[in-house]
Amino acid sequence: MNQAIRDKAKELLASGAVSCVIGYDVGSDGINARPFFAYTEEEADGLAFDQTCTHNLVKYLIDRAGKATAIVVKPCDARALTVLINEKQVKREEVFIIGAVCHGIIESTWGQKGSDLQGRCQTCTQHTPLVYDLLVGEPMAEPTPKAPLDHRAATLANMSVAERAAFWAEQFQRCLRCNACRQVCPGCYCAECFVDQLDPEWVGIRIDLPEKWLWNTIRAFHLAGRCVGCDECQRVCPVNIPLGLLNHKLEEEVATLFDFRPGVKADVPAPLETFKKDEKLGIGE
Amino acid sequence: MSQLISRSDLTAWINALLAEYTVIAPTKVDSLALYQPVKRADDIFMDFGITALSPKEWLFPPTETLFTITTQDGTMKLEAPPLDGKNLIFAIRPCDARGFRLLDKVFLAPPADTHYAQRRQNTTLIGLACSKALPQCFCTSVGGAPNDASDVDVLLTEVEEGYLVNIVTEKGQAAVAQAKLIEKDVTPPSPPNLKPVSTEGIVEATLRAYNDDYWERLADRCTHCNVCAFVCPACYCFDVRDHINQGKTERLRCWDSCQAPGFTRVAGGYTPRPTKGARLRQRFGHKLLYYPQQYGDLLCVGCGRCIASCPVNIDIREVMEDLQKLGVKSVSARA
Amino acid sequence: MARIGVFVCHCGSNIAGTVNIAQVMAAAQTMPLVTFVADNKYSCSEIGQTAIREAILKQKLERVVIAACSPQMHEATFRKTVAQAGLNPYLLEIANIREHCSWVHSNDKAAATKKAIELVKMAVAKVARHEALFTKEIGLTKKALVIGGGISGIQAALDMANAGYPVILVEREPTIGGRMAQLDKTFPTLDCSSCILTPKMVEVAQHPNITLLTYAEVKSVRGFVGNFEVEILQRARKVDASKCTSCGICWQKCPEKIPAEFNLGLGPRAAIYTPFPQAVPNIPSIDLAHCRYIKYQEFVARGEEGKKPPQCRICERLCPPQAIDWEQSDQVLVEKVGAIVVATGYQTFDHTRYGEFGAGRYPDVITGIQLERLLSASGPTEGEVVRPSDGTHPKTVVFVSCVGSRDERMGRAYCSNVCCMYMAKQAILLKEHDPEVQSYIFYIDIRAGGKGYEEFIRRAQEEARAIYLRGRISHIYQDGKKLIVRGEDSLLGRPVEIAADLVVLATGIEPSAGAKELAQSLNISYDAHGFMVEAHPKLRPVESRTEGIFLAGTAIAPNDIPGCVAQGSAAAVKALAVLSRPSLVSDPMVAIVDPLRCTGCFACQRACAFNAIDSQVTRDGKTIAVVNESLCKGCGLCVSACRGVAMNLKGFSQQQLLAEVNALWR
Amino acid sequence: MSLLAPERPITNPFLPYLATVKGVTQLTPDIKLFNLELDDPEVREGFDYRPGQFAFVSAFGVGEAPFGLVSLPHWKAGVEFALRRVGTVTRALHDLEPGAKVGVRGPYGNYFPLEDYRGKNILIIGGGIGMAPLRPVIRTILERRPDYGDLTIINGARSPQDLVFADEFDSWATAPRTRLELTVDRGDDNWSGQVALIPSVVQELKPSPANAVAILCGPPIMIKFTLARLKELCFADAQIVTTLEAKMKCGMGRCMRCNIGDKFVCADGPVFTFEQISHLLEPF
Amino acid sequence: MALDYQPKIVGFLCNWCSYAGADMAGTSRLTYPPNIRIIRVPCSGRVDATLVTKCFQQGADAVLVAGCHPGECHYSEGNYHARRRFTVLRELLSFLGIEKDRLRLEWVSAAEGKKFSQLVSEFSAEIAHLGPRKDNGKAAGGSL
Repeated sequence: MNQAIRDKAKELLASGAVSCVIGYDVGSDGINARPFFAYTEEEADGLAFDQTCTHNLVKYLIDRAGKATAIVVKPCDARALTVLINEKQVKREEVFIIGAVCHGIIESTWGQKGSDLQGRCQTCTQHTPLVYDLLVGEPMAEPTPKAPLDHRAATLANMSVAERAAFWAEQFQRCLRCNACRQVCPGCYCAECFVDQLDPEWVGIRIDLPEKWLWNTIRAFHLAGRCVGCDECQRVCPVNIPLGLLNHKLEEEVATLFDFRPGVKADVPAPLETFKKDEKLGIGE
Repeated sequence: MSQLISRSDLTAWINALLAEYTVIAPTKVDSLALYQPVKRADDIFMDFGITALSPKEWLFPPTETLFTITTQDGTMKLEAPPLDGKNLIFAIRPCDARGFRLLDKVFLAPPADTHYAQRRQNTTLIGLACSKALPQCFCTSVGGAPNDASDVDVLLTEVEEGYLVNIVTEKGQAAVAQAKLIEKDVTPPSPPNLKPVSTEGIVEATLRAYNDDYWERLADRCTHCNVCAFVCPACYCFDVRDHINQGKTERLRCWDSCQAPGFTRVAGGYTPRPTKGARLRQRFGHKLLYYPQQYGDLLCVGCGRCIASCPVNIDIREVMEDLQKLGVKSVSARA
Repeated sequence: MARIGVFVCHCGSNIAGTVNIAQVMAAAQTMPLVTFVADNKYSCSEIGQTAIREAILKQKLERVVIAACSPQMHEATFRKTVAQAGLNPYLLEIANIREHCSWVHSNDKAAATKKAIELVKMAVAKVARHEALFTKEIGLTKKALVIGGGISGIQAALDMANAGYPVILVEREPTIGGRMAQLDKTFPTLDCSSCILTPKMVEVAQHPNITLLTYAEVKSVRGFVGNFEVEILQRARKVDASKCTSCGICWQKCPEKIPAEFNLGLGPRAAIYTPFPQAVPNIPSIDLAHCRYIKYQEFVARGEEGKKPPQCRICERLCPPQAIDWEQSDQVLVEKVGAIVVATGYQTFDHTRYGEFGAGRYPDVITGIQLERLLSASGPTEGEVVRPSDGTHPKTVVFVSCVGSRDERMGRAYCSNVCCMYMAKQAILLKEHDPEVQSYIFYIDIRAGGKGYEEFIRRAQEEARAIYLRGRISHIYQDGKKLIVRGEDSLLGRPVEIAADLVVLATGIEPSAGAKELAQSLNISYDAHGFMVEAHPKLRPVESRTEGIFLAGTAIAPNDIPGCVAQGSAAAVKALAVLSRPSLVSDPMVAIVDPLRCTGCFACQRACAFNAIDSQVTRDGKTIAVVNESLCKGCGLCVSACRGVAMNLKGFSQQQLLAEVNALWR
Repeated sequence: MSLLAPERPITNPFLPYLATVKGVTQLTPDIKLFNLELDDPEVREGFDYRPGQFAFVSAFGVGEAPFGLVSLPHWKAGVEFALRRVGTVTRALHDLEPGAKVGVRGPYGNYFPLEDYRGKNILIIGGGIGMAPLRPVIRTILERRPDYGDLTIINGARSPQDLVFADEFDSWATAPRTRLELTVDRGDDNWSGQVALIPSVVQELKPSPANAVAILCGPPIMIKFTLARLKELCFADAQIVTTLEAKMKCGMGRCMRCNIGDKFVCADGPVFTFEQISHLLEPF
Repeated sequence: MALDYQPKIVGFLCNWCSYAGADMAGTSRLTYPPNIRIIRVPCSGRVDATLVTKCFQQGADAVLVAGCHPGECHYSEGNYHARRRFTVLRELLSFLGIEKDRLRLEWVSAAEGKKFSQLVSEFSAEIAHLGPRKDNGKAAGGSL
């Protein structure tokens, strides 16, 4: 697999088809992968892919608009890429997609190798990317969907409203408003995020619960129907707020209400950008 | 002879401290260790390697009301809120305590920051020496040590019989007044060994690298997530703005990060640090060049939090190594 | 930029009787940026308006809040007022303390006063974020398009043409005239339909201001009021209209005979044909699906083996002026127009969906329109009413009403409006044609609301001796030569069975095929059945919700001829009101893009129902959204679609609405 | 630990002085001149500053931002700032009427070393609002005219209405050994002066670097090209002085926004020679 | 539940139907509780989720968004978008601990003054019954 990625990367760089290959190499702990940008054939030898390649690299493509780039994607990343292409942030013709067959990503922290699959990978139904120019790894049968996307959602659904409120207050209370969740999110590419805007000032400067609550609520809403569940937000949160839980909840809602999975099809509007006249949604009826 | 406190006496001491101080100590919140005010000694979680966040928020809070603005009968009044009460940070690691030393130089230099100064004055630091090192630790390379007592008021060192108590300052003396200490001849355990990182000539190396494309290459993978700044015990970037709610107007100082794209954007849109590389250079420049030029020390305590929590593994040790090599030979593979 | 003046209106006792004006004024004094507060007995009166104008000038007010009645009442009035004092008219905000406050909280004066204060506070906060807005003048094309050449479209086209404006009339069929041309007589006067229609058709053809395009369809419409760009597909007739003399040799000699659509299959036509003798234009068209020579050409083109079909080309050979033109092809014409009248008319319900009426199996179960053709002197039987099955004269005729109307089973809850009347008319005409005919009319209710209509029904009952039976038909079946019609007389509450010679189904009215698609390309709304939706059912009955597009006739809803003609004229007047203006004034409350914030995701474009979002490339090569202000209607859907707040709506900006929300708590 | 135990109560360095808006003059369509009077008479008396220094002005409820002081203390006529309506703070300030309360925190920063320039020829180049902080420089030189050599002022703006301090042009232009060059990017019907970009005016004018100091202030793009022209004319980096604008939140070298490399605009500046900063400035 | 608890409801009403419907309630002198504060918007589709969420953050007890009936939108489609948007937002808010009943999307035509007054009366009663908000997102005394 590594060799296939390196060979293709070298070929693309040598021919000038792309000026950069975005993939993974091994991090400073010698254990976990990290994003890696190869600009030369020599550098391409550093490319690697294994079960620690948790990062969703597609967001890097936004900064490389206008420059032909090859990128290594997992199936979930490929869906995020499709979302970005649909939203005109990335031009399909500028990207060479090296799709990696994925057996799931290991839950691990810096300096320590983990053993269990990440939660999102345990319910994942896609081992092979839906879109690619080159597939690396042996394609395998796709598992049948395992519901629910996030087992934690059921626990919350069973709580009373007050309990849910208390749960999230405790979680959001830890939020530092560092915005790391946004920075790594492929769906968050606004030129100036609403939370940073001074005019209109949606969110005050205070690093307090009301501001944290508004920020996390609106961010989740902005991703409704667009989030592919890569869980990068949750991974990078320095205070372990279960942000994926919010996203998975909305992912399920969108699937139930609108029969929609983000990033599966090209050239379709997100569910909140369109409508059906006769749909019954249980509101305004 | 050393002074020692047994484990059970330690609990009693903490409970006694709670009457006098707001005790901020490591606690377990979900899967995280965080410094939080505790109500009982039992709330304290001692088996932490390092907390997810440094305790800097207790001296330099994420949100600080600098003053409130009120108008009564047509007269405007600006008032700073009172900062009363004594705080005690329990089981602070020597590296985190060193972070306060670095912040002191910024906030206590004239004109001293009243809020920080008052909190600093009212806060006692009870240190806890490290018995083991984590892979990200490198305090010894930046002037600290796992058992460094120089930035705490009291340093505790865990031994079989309990904790060795090293009283460093008068404040510390006052804090241990109610502790039941016994004199005993205990050999302190030798501190864990840390892999050294060279910082030789790093200030000059960073200055030399100012216009190098190294920063843009390094920034390729940087997501500007700001986590490094928020977990760092020594980072102190802040924003100042007003906030109006429920009829109350206040001027606030809140944490910020030099990595945020709009950090330097002036009204009208011009951004002096427009690229990711320029912002990353600011971060490392501040730690390795600007702060040292202003205040002498490197703005880093070697706690390794930024290394462990960086989502894309930007490792300050690697950066320092790269900077030292720059000019000697081209370094790019790692960036 | 500040200096807000607040004017609190008493509205006599309408507001002051409930809201404590003094308290509202005192509270307004303390609100941020408010520099002047006054009250008015009646703000809208000349005295009140003068007071406001004077205060603006004297106090150098820069923004104004008027706490009074609903903005729907007097926003326009007060905009003029402040403009007269030199302020931009959009630097005004109305706090609705009458309809939304004093009138609905008259039972709780304290609460009403408190609420009024908050409403003023919100308005003050909002007005502080208002910006001066400016209207723009846009030129227009002084030409109209009428889609549909039935009586509604003809009327509209003639009225506009007579007013001196050029009109393009587009008709899908080879002739204008529409459904009315198929009718024999019209109720309740029994005028000969073609006698009153034909002169109008001819007038259209000869009118110097009308460009008539038959056998043509509107393919697409872009642009906006005053400046539409229309693509019209002119289908090829294969006959050169400039040469054809309408001598009729071609259609007489054409060997191919097909059931004539115009006669609903009751008679034949040739492959080259005009729908009926008085057709306008009277130029034949070659029906490509049936022409032998075309079939021959297709066979050759396919390169199939086997016996070649005959080449025919008889029409070409016999045509005296050599007008047959095989080379003629479909053409797309692009026209610029300023206003559009949509009069696409109707078709009748497909009665074969009713199994109980034989689902089309029985030749002597016919529709009302088919009976019209049988009654018509220019029809296939030259006015002789005979049974399609055997050509005999029917003596017992049963009419069945509400076939595809008022029937939820068929998804047609609505009444088709004209059936009661045409059944009565046909019963009268049948009696005139043959005094021996006995008509039975099964009805549910008799709807005869028009002028002279009720009397006309009476005439059918009394003079034509038509027997009206109230009830639904449960079953029709053939029994020998007779059709047995079973139903129930719901007035007597007993079953009825009639052995009929002819059954006439009063099939309901539905929009023409393709009306929905046309509405979509015009960007006008239509209902579940495909009828076009009026801008307001009462007050704007011939306007669509898209400015500059007007509606007439049965495209809106089932209607009779006088109704359609009236609507045609009404739509014409509305269109003339657009065309006669020297220029159009744009509404400044439209969306606007902040180019620094726009990332070019085009969520706005996907959400916009008016195609008002274009893309543009910035100086640094970014593709971003830009609002076409002429197309933008100011709904703000794009604003909500934009996560990055790059899109904003002037007059209802994010800042303004947020200021209102914040004012409630600040 | 002496730092921790101050001998006298330290005052909150973020606390501004309260001030009252005394006068508001519309200088250009989007620039207003604010004249402020510090409320506390003692503070008012002691509020000393030099040309080039800046202070933060607060719009309470929104925030504060740094602005160059455009008056001189010995005028004893209040503290003046020229503010362009461009962000949230300036928008709020522009909404204020005489009588309103604002906050003033400062003065901060260094200043133009006008003492050192005695006897030199002075070239002053200001673009748009960039002219504002140069006004006290010009006024100081004019007040002590014999101390200085030739004075050349190049003032440019987008359009004639955008030229700031137009009512002072006459007094500048008529001063001895003083030349005022006005230029605009786009003229209008009433404009009979030059229509040219500032760098072209410099190129045209060919000021001599001999015994000269060039002081420039304006938008980055203007600085960039003007600098290039001056260098072509053999001005040395040390002879070219500018005052920089940057986002600031403290004025005390702490918030880490205004530094360009190791130079803090608030503490080391805002006045710099290009010798000090040229290696740090990418946009220039 | 304290009887004097007065919920604060923010109502976003579309200019063409619901705002006019509320006017109609006034013209018809149909009384309803004074809890609602109406914000005029051109279309229910203009009301973005951030505004509504901001209301809740500021302390609103409930939010009403009202627009033209489906098929009757002045802008033809705005209310359909609103329907999707607020369906999803309501699910999200509920998941975060705000009762679904606190966010309502209703269709009120210009003629439905009576419907509007009944709606506000019922809604106010319902929200009063629910009592103060239980989540901590609201700024009003938001606990730290």
